Order: sequence, then structure tokens, then C-alpha cells
Amino acid sequence: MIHVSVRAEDFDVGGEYRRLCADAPGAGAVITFSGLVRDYYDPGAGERVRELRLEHYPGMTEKSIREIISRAESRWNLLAARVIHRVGALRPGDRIVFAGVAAHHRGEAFAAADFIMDYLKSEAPFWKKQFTESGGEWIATRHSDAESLERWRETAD
Amino acid sequence: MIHVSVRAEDFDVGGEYRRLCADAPGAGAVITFSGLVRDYYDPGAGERVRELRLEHYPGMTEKSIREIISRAESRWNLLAARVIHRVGALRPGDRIVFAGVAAHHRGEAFAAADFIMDYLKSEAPFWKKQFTESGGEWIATRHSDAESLERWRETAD
Amino acid sequence: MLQIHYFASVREAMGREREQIDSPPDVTSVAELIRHLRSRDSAFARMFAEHETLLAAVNQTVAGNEQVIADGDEIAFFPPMSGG
Amino acid sequence: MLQIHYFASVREAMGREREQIDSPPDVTSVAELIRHLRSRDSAFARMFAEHETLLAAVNQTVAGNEQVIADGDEIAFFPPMSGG
Repeated sequence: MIHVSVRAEDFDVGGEYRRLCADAPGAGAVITFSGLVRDYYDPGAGERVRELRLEHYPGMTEKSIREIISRAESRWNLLAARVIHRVGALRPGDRIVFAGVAAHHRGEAFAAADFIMDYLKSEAPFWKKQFTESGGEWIATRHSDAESLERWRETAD
Repeated sequence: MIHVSVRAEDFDVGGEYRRLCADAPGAGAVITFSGLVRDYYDPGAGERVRELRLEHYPGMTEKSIREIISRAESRWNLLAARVIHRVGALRPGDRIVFAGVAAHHRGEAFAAADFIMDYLKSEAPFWKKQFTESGGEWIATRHSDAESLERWRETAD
Repeated sequence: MLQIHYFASVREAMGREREQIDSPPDVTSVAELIRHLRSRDSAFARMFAEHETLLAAVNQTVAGNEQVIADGDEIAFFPPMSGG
Repeated sequence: MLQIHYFASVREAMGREREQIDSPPDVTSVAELIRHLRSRDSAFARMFAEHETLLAAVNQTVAGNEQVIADGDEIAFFPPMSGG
């Protein structure tokens, strides 16, 4: 059972957890990942983020998230998965992304949630612009994100 | 901020998530892991589990969980961690264990939650006895748990 | 006709979100469309020069330079994704 | 005195959760305590034979065979943990 949502509204982690459980009777492991807006993205810069604006490609976004989940399902036995990505204007501390996974076993739940988040960051059409006192700036994909993806390639069947 | 609880009562994942967030302002990643009682532990056996009884070593349990979390904190920068382990009689579908972690970054949150669960399974003094129609049997540590621990040794600093 | 969409910093550099163009007869791939737009449109040429990494999607799937395009396709240009 | 605790399948095999014994004068390590209990207590000898892997804790910390024990210590015997 897969659920994908792209929206401006916040999400409720407790409710999402309950829906995952309801969709996955027999699960032994349920993981929720919540990503929050940090108050700085470049610790060296020192300037605090006042707002983050998230843009996406409406026609493509949900489809690409579903593809990422399908790829995870082809690697691990998942009983349910839910992904929510917010768009629009967010502030530090706000929730921005949710990925929840239910599986029989712990190892596959951890691996799948980690995998989904890695690909979500680099293959789903979202873009972040951060605003500080001195103006707005698009956030570039960090080197560590590319390294994260490399992990899954090395272990590909 | 660390919270450890060993108890018979169930836990509420949404509430635990909120407490993690409250303890970790500035967090960019919050992970909750919930372990549930499966209806079989040995798929080959075919017999369904009716009840699982969890025994622990009261004087040692909380201390050993705190040590596991401290070890995770020495490897990754954690802002908050919460572990709840239930004891007593449980049934299939019941929640049995919770591990929640808040960190600045996604990678450290995933690694720390995975690490805590691995060590919790093999170093915290809990023992499970499963009851099926044909009687009760103590659950032995599985080979895959030992392999799981091996991962952290290979990557030790 | 081709539907062209621009996102994020590419959208800002272009000064528009989308446009429709008549399918140029000699344009049958993403690379050829980029060449066409660079020569015809100074905003596109400037945007292209500014963007070290420019990604394209054809009909809402990320596509390489050699991807074939045809009349009626939806093409999008954008910088590397940064969601999550 | 030594406080001895038994857990899980070890507890069931021993038929008791805990006991107090006078510190035997020649017992200064976990290995020596096991040797002492095996020779003195047939339930312990039987339990030991049944348990391929027997773990011990001294004062609530898992301990190896060579761990020193002293009067007043709390010693526990149990099978490998299986929580989580």
C-alpha cells in the first residue's frame, strides 16, 4: 500500500504512523522519517534562514516519488510506504518531508526508508530557495547527496 | 537529551515524536522506529505465535540501554534520543520497542537509530519466550543479529 | 508545438514559467532543442551559460541530450533537484 | 555473600530466580564460581550442560570468565539476550 502526497499543509507524524500500521497488518518494523527546516544550511555562512520556499514540477512530482518507492519495493519486501513532501513557504523548525515504511523486518525497513530519502533528494523535482537577511539563494545539491546515492549503486544486485 | 523507559504499558508514537522534537530544537531529521510483535518468528515452523512474554534484568536494563545510547552519541552528533522497551505479556501486533532519534542531519539520524536497535537486541538484558499452540519456547539470538553488529565493528574509528 | 517549462533558478533566469513554440523542423532531440533555443533566445543563451548543470525532462521524465522529441511533447529545463 | 540471579531459560532450568551463597574461599573469578556451582549443585550442572552459550554479569555488567568477583557482588547467569 503506497500513499504519496505533495501539498502545502503540514503533516501529523502520529497519524501517519497509525495509517502505516493500518495498511500493514503483520508488520514487525515501522519507521517514520521527518525532515525539518534547519535554521542554516551552510554553517560557514553564519546567516540564519528566515524562510525556505519550495518549488516543484506538479506534473512530474508524484510520478517520480512513486517510481522511487517502486524501486525500493523491488529491492526490499515492503508492506506499506507513505511519502509526503510539502511545497511553498516554510520557516525553520517546520516539517518539510515525511517518509514512512512498514516491513516484516527491521533491516529492510531501515534500508528502504534511507533509500527513499536519498532518491527523493536527488530525483524528485523539488527545488529549495532559502531566504536570509541578505536575500534569496537557490540551494545546490550537496556533494554528500551524490555520495549517498553511490551507496545503493555499490550494493545493487 | 536522553529518555529511557522499561515498562509494561504501550507507547504512543505521535507523542514520542513530539517529545523528541521538543527536546531537540534545531533538528533537521527525526526518526522513529517501532518494533511490533510478529505472528511468527520462525516462518518454517508454521505455528502462529499466540503470546510473547518478555523478561528482563531490572537492575541492569536501563543502565545498559543508556550505555548503548552513549556509544551512539560518541559516534554521531545526536540532539535527542528516546528508547522504550516493553516487558510482560504481549500479543501479535502489539508494539514492543521504540527507538527515536533527532539529529541535525539525516545520515546520522538513520545510522544512530539503526545502531541503537542492533545493540538493543543483543546487549540489553531482555529475553523473549514465544507461546504457540504447542507450548512455550525461548527465542534464541538469530545469526543475522550477530551479522548486524559486525557492520558497526567494520566501520569503527 | 512544444510545451516548454522552466523551474527554479532556470525559471528566474528565463523570466517566465513556460512557453509554447512551434516545433522547429530540424529539432529531433533535446540537444538540438537546446542548440535552437540558445541561438534564437538570448535569455536562454544567458541562462545556459550561467547553469553549469542543466537538466531536462521530456514528458515529465528526466532525459539525456540524445532523447528524441516530437511534436506535442512537454519539455522542462531545471537545475539539479534539491528536495527532501 | 554472593547474590546470584538467574534469568529466562537459565531461571527455568534452575527452578529459582535468585539465591544467596556464602562466598567460597577459593572462588575469585566467574570461571571459578561456575566450577564451584557445577560441582556443588546438580541443577546448575544440568543447566550448564544444556546451555551452549551461558552469559554472566557481575554487578550488572556482562563479564568474561576471568572477571574477578568479591564478597558482596551480584552475579547473574542468563542465555544470550533476545530483546528488541
